[in-house]
Amino acid sequence: MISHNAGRRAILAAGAASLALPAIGRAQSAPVKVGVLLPTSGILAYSGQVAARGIQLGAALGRGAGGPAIEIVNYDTQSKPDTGRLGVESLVRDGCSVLIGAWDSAATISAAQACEAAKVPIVVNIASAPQITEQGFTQLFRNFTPAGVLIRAAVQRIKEATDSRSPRPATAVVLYANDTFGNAILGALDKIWAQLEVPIKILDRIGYDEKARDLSVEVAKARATGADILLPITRVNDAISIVREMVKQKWNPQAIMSPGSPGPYEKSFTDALGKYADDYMVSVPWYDPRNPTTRALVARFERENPGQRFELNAGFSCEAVQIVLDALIRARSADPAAIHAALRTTNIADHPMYGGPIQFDAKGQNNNIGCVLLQDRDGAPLVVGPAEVAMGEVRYPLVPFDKR
Amino acid sequence: MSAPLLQLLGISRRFGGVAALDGLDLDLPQGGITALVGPNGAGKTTCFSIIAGALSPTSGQVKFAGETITGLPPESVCRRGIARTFQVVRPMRDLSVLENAMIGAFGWTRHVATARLAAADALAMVGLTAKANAAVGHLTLPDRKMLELARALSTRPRLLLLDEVMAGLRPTEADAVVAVLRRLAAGGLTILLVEHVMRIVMQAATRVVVLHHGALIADGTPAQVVQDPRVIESYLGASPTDPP
Amino acid sequence: MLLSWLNILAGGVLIGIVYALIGSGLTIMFGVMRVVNFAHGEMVVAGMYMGYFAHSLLGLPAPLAAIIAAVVMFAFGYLLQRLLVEKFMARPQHIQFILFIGIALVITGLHLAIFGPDAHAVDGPITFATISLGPLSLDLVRVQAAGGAAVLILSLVLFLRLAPLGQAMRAAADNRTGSLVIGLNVPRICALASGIGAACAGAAGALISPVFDTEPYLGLEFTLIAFVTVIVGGLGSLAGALVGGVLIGLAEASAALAIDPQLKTAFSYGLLLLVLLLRPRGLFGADAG
Amino acid sequence: MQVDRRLGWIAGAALFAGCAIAAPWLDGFTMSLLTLVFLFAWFGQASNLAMGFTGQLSLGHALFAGLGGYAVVIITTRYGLSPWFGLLIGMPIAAAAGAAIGWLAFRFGVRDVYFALLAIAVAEMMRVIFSNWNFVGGTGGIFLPALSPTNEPLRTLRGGALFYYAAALFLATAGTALLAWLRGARIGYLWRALRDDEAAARALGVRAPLHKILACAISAAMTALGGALYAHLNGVIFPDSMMGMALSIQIIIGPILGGLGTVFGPLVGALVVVPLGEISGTLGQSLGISGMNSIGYGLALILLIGLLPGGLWPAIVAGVQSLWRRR
Repeated sequence: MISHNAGRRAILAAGAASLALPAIGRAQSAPVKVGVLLPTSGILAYSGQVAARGIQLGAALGRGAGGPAIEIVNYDTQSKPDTGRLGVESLVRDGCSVLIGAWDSAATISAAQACEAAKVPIVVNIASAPQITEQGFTQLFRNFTPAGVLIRAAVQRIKEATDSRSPRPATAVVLYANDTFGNAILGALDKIWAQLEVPIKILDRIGYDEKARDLSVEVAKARATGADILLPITRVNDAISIVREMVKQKWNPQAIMSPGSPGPYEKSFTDALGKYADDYMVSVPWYDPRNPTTRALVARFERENPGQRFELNAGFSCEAVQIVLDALIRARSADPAAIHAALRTTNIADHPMYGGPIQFDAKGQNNNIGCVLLQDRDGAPLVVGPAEVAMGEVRYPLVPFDKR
Repeated sequence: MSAPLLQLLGISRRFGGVAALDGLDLDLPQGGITALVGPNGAGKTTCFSIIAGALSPTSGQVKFAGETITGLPPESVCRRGIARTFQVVRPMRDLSVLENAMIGAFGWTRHVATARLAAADALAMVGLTAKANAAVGHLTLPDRKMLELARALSTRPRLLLLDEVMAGLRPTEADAVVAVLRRLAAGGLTILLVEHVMRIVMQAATRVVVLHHGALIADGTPAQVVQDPRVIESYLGASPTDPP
Repeated sequence: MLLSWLNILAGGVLIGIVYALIGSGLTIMFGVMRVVNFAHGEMVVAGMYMGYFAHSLLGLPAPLAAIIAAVVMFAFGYLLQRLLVEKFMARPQHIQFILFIGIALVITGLHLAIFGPDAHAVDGPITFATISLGPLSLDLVRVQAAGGAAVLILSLVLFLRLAPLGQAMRAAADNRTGSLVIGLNVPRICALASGIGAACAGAAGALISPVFDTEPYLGLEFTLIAFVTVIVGGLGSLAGALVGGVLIGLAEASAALAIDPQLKTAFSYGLLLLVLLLRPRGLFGADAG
Repeated sequence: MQVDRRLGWIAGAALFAGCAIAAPWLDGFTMSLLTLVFLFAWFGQASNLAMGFTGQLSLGHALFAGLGGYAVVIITTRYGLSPWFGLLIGMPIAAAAGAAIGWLAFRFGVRDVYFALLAIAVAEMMRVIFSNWNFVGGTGGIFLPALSPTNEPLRTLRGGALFYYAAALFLATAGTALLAWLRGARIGYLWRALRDDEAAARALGVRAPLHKILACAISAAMTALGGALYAHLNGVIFPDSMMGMALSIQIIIGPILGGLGTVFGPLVGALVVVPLGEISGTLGQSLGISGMNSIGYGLALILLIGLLPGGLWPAIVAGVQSLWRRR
């Protein structure tokens, strides 16, 4: 439950507004169907299911706050690229007037094309390929940072965190997963590193096959560069392998700072690595830990989903539901065109994820998403930057693995 | 008679250390039915496979109509006019009887209709017309043997290599095949056949060539060969006077 | 530099021995049954789950878990053959392919449904421990996995050479119709082979569960690794599987080190291609006359 | 044989004509599903040609789909040229790749399982190479720009759902007709003879290397054409999704289930397999068990091949035949 202190917060505001609008008040008419496309099975099932829990939470919050009545209709993309289009058609046939999805960039593009034809808006909860909002889609709204923007913020965080350190790091090495995501991040990293004039020299960029199960060689190569800090761009499994190899190879750089990639904030990472997970840093979009509404929401999520951590997949999915609810209230109708028009003028100041108000530009991109610096501390991620949301200080340099 | 149609010059073939053929020389003139006989392991099938291009000889040369064909792949050998049948029948199961017989005709025609006519002719020659549209799975063994023959004929060969085409047939059935072969030979086709049953050899062949341990030990008319003491010793056993 | 080379190559050999165990399972099934198990990788993953749970619930080390996994997977493989695969033995290869794709999908689906999509990582000090061997510093979990795999391969070889049942299996592998004639119970021998094949996969899975994290969708990768291993060594040959596994482990490690880590899988496929072309039946395969 | 063909023509003509006429009344979902059905029927016909007609079990067909898809996408997005030109380049490249694999296999006597693995090895190597090749976008893939409002589908080979539906329907019809024609043509006979018994066929003068390589090349070029449409349909191309094992397997399941070597098998197979994937997805979704789709799909595959030895199409033919006789 959300405390009454949060009454001014958007979700409750949404509830109040809905009471004033009998047209879609929940007792008065059939619920609006909201279609959700996520890869809840197949190779991306892990992230897809975390996102699905975020959607459930968002819907539950809306219900609890007396928001407009909605019915969530799920579609499993099975992690296949060609199901995005099929999923949209299926959901539209089932009467959905607005969609949320689709987590991975391939299914999102495929879905966006069908949305374009069906004239049904889609709120992209997660998908980072910059191209998604550059293809000229009119029905697509993305409340997630494209790789370039994410990395600009991430590099900013890294620069802040290393600027006044002693010893001051002079060199870095990149270890990156050579997949769609890793490549997008790496491409942006090089550009922005130069633009922001980070005074740290990147010595080498070592890619590895995304399917590699064994990263000993890669870590040995990275270690051999003698770099002061390691910049890993990973998924969660490879992040775990990298730390294990570092422990075994007794490599203690001054810091491990991941520019905007999954892994270190996930529960399986901290569970698998225990004390060796600590001090690993990552800059990612994250929830605002100083916002009491958000804190209540996080607590509720972790209570309702034992053993799960509220992270950005859940957070942005939850927020996507909030965006849809907000649009439904203002649209006063279940008509996709009206919802589309309402989404265009979205302006939500108070929302769980750190950043400015949620607004979409002409391309459907929200440019106000913030980025924090997380550092694992005692088996959980702690926000250590920027100052306005930090809950603790950066620990630098990292405690050598053999001294833990 | 002019230059021989087929010439084997010093053909040897070794499998590991064993010589299946050891310096075999053989001339086959145009026309007639020649039987290649010999005990098991004498190298008859090896000899066929080398002529047909399925095997390469370790040394020696094969000449056909004056051209060296040693080492050519089987399809090229066939396209030059040598057709063979297999000891174990190998029909194509997915094709009907007529379609099986058409395959050989595609070596010389590109037209399906022409091939169909040629296949029908070949089937008629071996008496399979009635079963042209049957599935090969339903054929009896004699019929399959005839199909094997018809397929070879549809390639329009100048030389036909028949590997035990009458094995497993009853005497009356075998006689019918002999009649077919005689008719073909009379039409100018040269036939070289491997055969075990001496009765058939005597009946069908105009010439008999005897192989033993990969070498030629006798060559002559059937009557001459059965009197040859080396043949009697190595192959026919102790009683040459008995009709086999 | 030389030392790191040595370390990495040694790591390649260690993981190669585990690949060899995975490959042995595939090769035995092919040798006896003439069936290509496209669900082999999924059976490895099943073993990985057993290894993970044996560790996290019972605190068992991987080699003990491997024994449990081998027993369970043996029963699975045996029953699978008797109840299902047996009916497909005489069917064409492409039909058997679909059968095993179906089996693989069911196993993967069960893993996802039961254990969820999360990666299960064995935790605890053992995953960080190394042992020093002269100048080499090797991961304890890898040494343990390779050691376990080597023991299992060796016992398998002894079984096939010495035990009457093993000899019967070899006879059946050499000549199927022949062994029918001399009165061997071929269906039972096939079921045994299937059981042993699955047991090898399961045991290998349990052994590597502390090395690689367990997730439902690893199957296809392991199947491909098993194929590469076995084809390089020669389908149907145990010695071939061993050599193939070690070669692949070495090739991947040295390619990653000397050329580019991202291309290491391309190298093992390159090796496969080379072997296929130069020795189509593999390094140790019987030449098909 | 006769029933097979007559039934096939009637059913095929009715299906294709029906689907063409029904287009304006189809809802978006059915149309999208049928689009995939027809696209995979085309892929299925392509692999049927190599696998069913010539007997070469290829598990690497995604390579050709990828080559076709990449050629068209690169030609249009990088060079701004016509996608038709892309096809003109992509199909011969795929054909050459297919021919090269066929030649290698023939030259070195790689057959059966070994041929399947040769194809996998080449496809996987190319996938890794494409993943690391910046010119083709690496693993980042290539995204297609949104269509302009004045888009002419026949010029850009892209369009709305109806365009893809029509294109896939055209391919499926053309593919089925092509295979029907090839089956009765000289080369079809030669392919089937080679498949049934290569040594016997060669002894009858069938030029095995030429015809096998030709089959690989034609099959590859067909797959490349399908790949181009698939890439356009998805709006994006990645090495993983277009060259991976998953697609290779997906391509060959349909024709095998439908009845390998038959003209209508791949079509029937696609009609069953594609909706089956969708139904099993819905099943998993409605039960709330996320692995259920995979379990359902796998069980259905096992059941279908267990119960119908020759595939769906021969079973349908046999069924109709027995009904016929009973009357």
